Amino acid sequence: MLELRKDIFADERDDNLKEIGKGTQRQDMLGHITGTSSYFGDHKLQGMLHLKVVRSAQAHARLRRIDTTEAERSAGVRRIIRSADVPRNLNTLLSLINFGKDDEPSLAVDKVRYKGEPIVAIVADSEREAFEAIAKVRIDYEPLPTVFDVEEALKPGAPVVNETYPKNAFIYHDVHDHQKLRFGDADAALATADHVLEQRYQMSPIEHAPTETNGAIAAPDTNGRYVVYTSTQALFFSVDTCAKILDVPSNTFHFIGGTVGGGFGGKVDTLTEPLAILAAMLTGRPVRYVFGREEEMQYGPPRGAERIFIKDGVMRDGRIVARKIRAYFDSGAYTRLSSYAAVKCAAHLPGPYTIPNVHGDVYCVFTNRTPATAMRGFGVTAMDFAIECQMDKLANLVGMDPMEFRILNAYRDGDMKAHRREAKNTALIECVQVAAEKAKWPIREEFRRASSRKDGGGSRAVIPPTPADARARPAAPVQQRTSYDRLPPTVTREPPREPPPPTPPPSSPRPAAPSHGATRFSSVFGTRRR
Amino acid sequence: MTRHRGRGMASVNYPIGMNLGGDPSQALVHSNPSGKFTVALSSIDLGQGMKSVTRQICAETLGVPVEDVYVDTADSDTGPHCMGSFASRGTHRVGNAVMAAAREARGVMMEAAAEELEVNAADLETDGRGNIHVKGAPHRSISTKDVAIAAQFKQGKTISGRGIFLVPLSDVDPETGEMSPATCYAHACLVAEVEVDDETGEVAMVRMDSAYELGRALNPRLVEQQLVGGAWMGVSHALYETPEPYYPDPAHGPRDFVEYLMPGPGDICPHDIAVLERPAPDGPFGGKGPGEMCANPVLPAVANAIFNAVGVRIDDLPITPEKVLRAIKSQGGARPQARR
Amino acid sequence: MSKTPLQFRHNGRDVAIFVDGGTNLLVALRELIGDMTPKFGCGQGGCGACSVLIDGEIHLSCLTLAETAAGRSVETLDGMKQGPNLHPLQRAFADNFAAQCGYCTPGMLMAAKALLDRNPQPSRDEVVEAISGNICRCTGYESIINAILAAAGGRASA
Amino acid sequence: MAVTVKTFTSAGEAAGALSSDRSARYLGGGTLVMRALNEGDVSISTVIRANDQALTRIDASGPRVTLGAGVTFARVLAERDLAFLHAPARSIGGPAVRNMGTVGGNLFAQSPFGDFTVALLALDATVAVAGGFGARDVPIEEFLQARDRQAGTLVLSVSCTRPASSEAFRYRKIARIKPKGGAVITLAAHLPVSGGRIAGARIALGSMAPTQIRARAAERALEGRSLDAATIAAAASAATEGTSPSDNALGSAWYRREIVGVHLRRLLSGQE
Repeated sequence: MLELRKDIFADERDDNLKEIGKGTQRQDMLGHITGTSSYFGDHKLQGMLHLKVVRSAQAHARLRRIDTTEAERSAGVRRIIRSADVPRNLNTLLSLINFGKDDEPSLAVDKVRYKGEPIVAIVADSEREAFEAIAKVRIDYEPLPTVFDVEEALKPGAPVVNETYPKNAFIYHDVHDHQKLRFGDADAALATADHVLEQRYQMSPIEHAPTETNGAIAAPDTNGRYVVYTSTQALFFSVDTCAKILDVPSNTFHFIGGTVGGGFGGKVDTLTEPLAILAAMLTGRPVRYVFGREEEMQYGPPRGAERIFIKDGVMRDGRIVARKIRAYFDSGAYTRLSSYAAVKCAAHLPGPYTIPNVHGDVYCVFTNRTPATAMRGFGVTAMDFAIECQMDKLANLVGMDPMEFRILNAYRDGDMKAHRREAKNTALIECVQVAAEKAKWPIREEFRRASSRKDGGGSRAVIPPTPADARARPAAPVQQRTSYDRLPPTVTREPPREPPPPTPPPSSPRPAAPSHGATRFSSVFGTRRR
Repeated sequence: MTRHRGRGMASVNYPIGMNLGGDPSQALVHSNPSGKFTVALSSIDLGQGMKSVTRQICAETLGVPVEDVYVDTADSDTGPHCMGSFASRGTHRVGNAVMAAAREARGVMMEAAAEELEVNAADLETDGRGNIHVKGAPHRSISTKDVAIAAQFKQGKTISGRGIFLVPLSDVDPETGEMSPATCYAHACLVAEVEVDDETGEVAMVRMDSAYELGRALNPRLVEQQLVGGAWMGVSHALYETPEPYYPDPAHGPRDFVEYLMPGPGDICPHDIAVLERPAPDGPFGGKGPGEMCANPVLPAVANAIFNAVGVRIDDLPITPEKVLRAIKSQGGARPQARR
Repeated sequence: MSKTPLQFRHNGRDVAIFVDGGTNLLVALRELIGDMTPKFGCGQGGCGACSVLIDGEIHLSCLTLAETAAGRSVETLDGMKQGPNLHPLQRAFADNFAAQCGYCTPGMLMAAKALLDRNPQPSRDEVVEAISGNICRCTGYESIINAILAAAGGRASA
Repeated sequence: MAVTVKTFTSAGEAAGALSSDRSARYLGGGTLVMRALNEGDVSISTVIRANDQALTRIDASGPRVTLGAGVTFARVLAERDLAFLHAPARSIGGPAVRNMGTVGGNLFAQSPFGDFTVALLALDATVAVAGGFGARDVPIEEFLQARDRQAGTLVLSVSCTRPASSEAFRYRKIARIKPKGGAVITLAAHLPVSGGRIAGARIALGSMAPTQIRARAAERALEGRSLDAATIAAAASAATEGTSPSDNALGSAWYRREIVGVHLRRLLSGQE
């Protein structure tokens, strides 16, 4: 049952709109209830071939020999695609926005890094014939030591999962093996806190489990182009990823999608489109590549697991004075999107609370498992689990009601957040108050009277003195090319609204002007905005 | 007594959109000669309601009935660029792009209407029912259809608009993490009540009460779909699902919907939801986006409720009966905490 | 390659096709007849997206050898509308916003129809049982259960 | 190479075809064989079917009940005389799976499936099979022990004796998902009572060993006693004896050992 609390924040809204705010029927409802909504798999093309991949049986192994002789002679086989057939067989998804290094082949070359990694693709007249050919592919593996635990993976001497990142950690800003967040002096505050609580949390991997599995149908179209029906969640991401991998201009493709049977983040990685298009190019026929359910569950990317350590300092009156967090994202064998999730996670610290001293280190770690990707709440869900369990424990520790404890520490308009931006448009306190009311959970009058719009800012708006890490300053990051054509970045630097911190952090390295060819970003994150 | 009830809560916020590549989305809006509008997008509707919410945004901005707008999604030949449907960005980013495009189209439409009515465009307003009239003089009116016909066949104007929304990239400081990760945040607080069987470790959901603040609720029915379904997924993440049940040991991964555990229709519990609306200054009509965050408070709220019920802290997800039972046994039995 | 002739009734119309050995009914319906309303969700019998009625009983078309449908009556969502009018279940699903991505909807509607055809006044538990073989990843089931109950209630009062 | 489907009018002919072709599988309700084909099991190249009406016959009028191997769970549920088997039949799948899945097929279903077979094991069922050498009756325990080698065997029917009362036969499937899910464990108990004392108790467990097994130690604890709290406790504490559960996606071996006694106690004492 849903109740709209129009009474709250009413002064910030004009509720006299004609269409906005109405419970209008979904545009797609009629299609859904009549079964006429068109998903990628609902396109039936004449002479369609079926693509299946041979997946690694090993979690980490060198590929000594791949023998497809017998498979090539198998009935109904039209084409066997090997790694050498892929024009640019190395990519990383976020290379399109210039973040990270190419680290993942479409088909494994000399090594497999997770169980289920695609090695060879079979294109056959029927799925059955593709399966029969798969059974005839002989692969000679030389098993390599594996690592499945994120902390083990970071230890010296751990097996190297992905040679692009030889220390099994994504490299941030070309210098750090983790993303840092520094705000105030957490260690000093922990030393003076009444209570210190350090805990470990573990979020499991999660499979998106959309009812429609990942897939694509690619077919030669008129004028030398290819039409691609796809389940992608990100159409141009997929278009441009395919253009890069297949080394053709992006307008070679006409992608059609738009109605997708659930995604939850699991249909961003563009896993089926490049091979389906390549197969259509190599055979001149329509080709369908769709994941089976077991493939979707085990070899389609999950939300990566996260391990989180939190150390908090809290005073007897319930004020949290320091929060120190170390988090490890299990990216699996390749980067995909976990690199960004770690940054998003760092920005999320310390949760929706105003804590004067925050210290975060977030790692994106490589292990010999299915590469992880985005999923609903990416970078935040696990951290919220850890933080909110920790909050419950802290409330217990100081003998406070957990609702009141949240309100006491909640961020409010005008507060300085740990990523050094002013909090605005906050509403945590009101959510706690209303949830308490709905659940008939009594809270005291002073907490019922609290407001996100009151008592913020002032001393809470100050960026506290922040000691620099002992480590020496790194050199300027190396620039990478972007695969998009862009206008030169307009560097707009507004003066910070708040007074600068007493010990300002060294400013980020500025890039050199673009010297040739495609425009460059000012850093891996692009044009700076203050 | 082997079954114990407990309540727990959690509160969260959630950033809307990504801080990558400017996170842009584009939209094109145009009218046909009958005054009906098409929104061309490359954005994807995964079920979240992208087509429907952008349709309402477009109709509101143009000042026409929602029935006069159709949203066409995800064709790379006709839809302009969009980063994609993820990061709770659809309503905010795509919605803003649609709003900008619709605003431009509305400008042309009003100019065309002004020419027909021989007035200044600034003196016109839409009635939301398909007519444009002179402010304060409803009888001096023209239908959007007649405007479209005039624009197309007489005036030589295209009633169309382009829109893009982009949040300039914010660099991340390598040493401090200073950045602008998002321009607005949604909020939530959720109370979960559970029942724990102290002999088997099984946890059953009893009820949930929640408050979600997500900017303006552009379509409350769509919001309800997201919040109810999202909280269900939160329960699933909390208690049931994972492709690696023995993580970090990769063994025994589920292969089908029997082995991959998700709450069934018999596992759901009543969920009372309050929606708060603090409009985002830069959101389309103040909208933020409920997509992802609605699952997030459920996980810790359930964990905290289990502690309240039997006194054990399970810090590893999912909270399987096995983990609960091991914890209860290692502390020598259930220790119910003060009832809340 | 030899193909087997197969005739059955599809939404009240006789159809004749030739199938490869081992072809399942889902593939036959989608690829040979062109009825795209039953969906592939798993091929394992775990999701119910491919549910159809065979002689009025709910079956998983992905686990049905196409040949076993010979001479029988197969109903899919494509045949649910009553002429130009929506079936009461379809209307109830819309009214209750019981679809999001829509991919499970065809199977859900068939499971619901199988229930209401035999039990026009089901209890909530009976509705829950009737859809227990159908996975929905979006809605959390509540709106679907409410829609089926509403359709039953509406039918009773009509 | 496509799959060849061979349809016979007699079970005997089907059995002959099945036993002579290593790549042949008998198609019952389809929930096992069609799934295997869909998932690319190329070891199956022949599918055998039989239209023999004997395979779908139910004989439930007398004290000895016989179910043709092709009887679906939906048909078991529709048969008032089979009320004692309704709980196990209802515990399987959703309605579609019950319309398809068969009593015979369930004998071959591996954990986490095969719940109906747990009930049959507790009821000391007899499995009638036809192989290359004609038909014979096999005690269900023996059948299950040799199940991995039964691929070429066609099950014709299953029979068991009707329990004396509804109290005398109890069944419970422990699943994580409601109302339907894969079994963490499955329990069935046949408790014939003679003169107020249990005589010939049979407890069967699913997911506590590679196949469905009997909990013999628990049976011994019940034998010759009345079903009081002390007896139930003794049986419950003996429930794990002789079991060898495994870890799987639904639960660990440790967890199964921990809860089997709890659930057996609840089953025997009639608790939820």
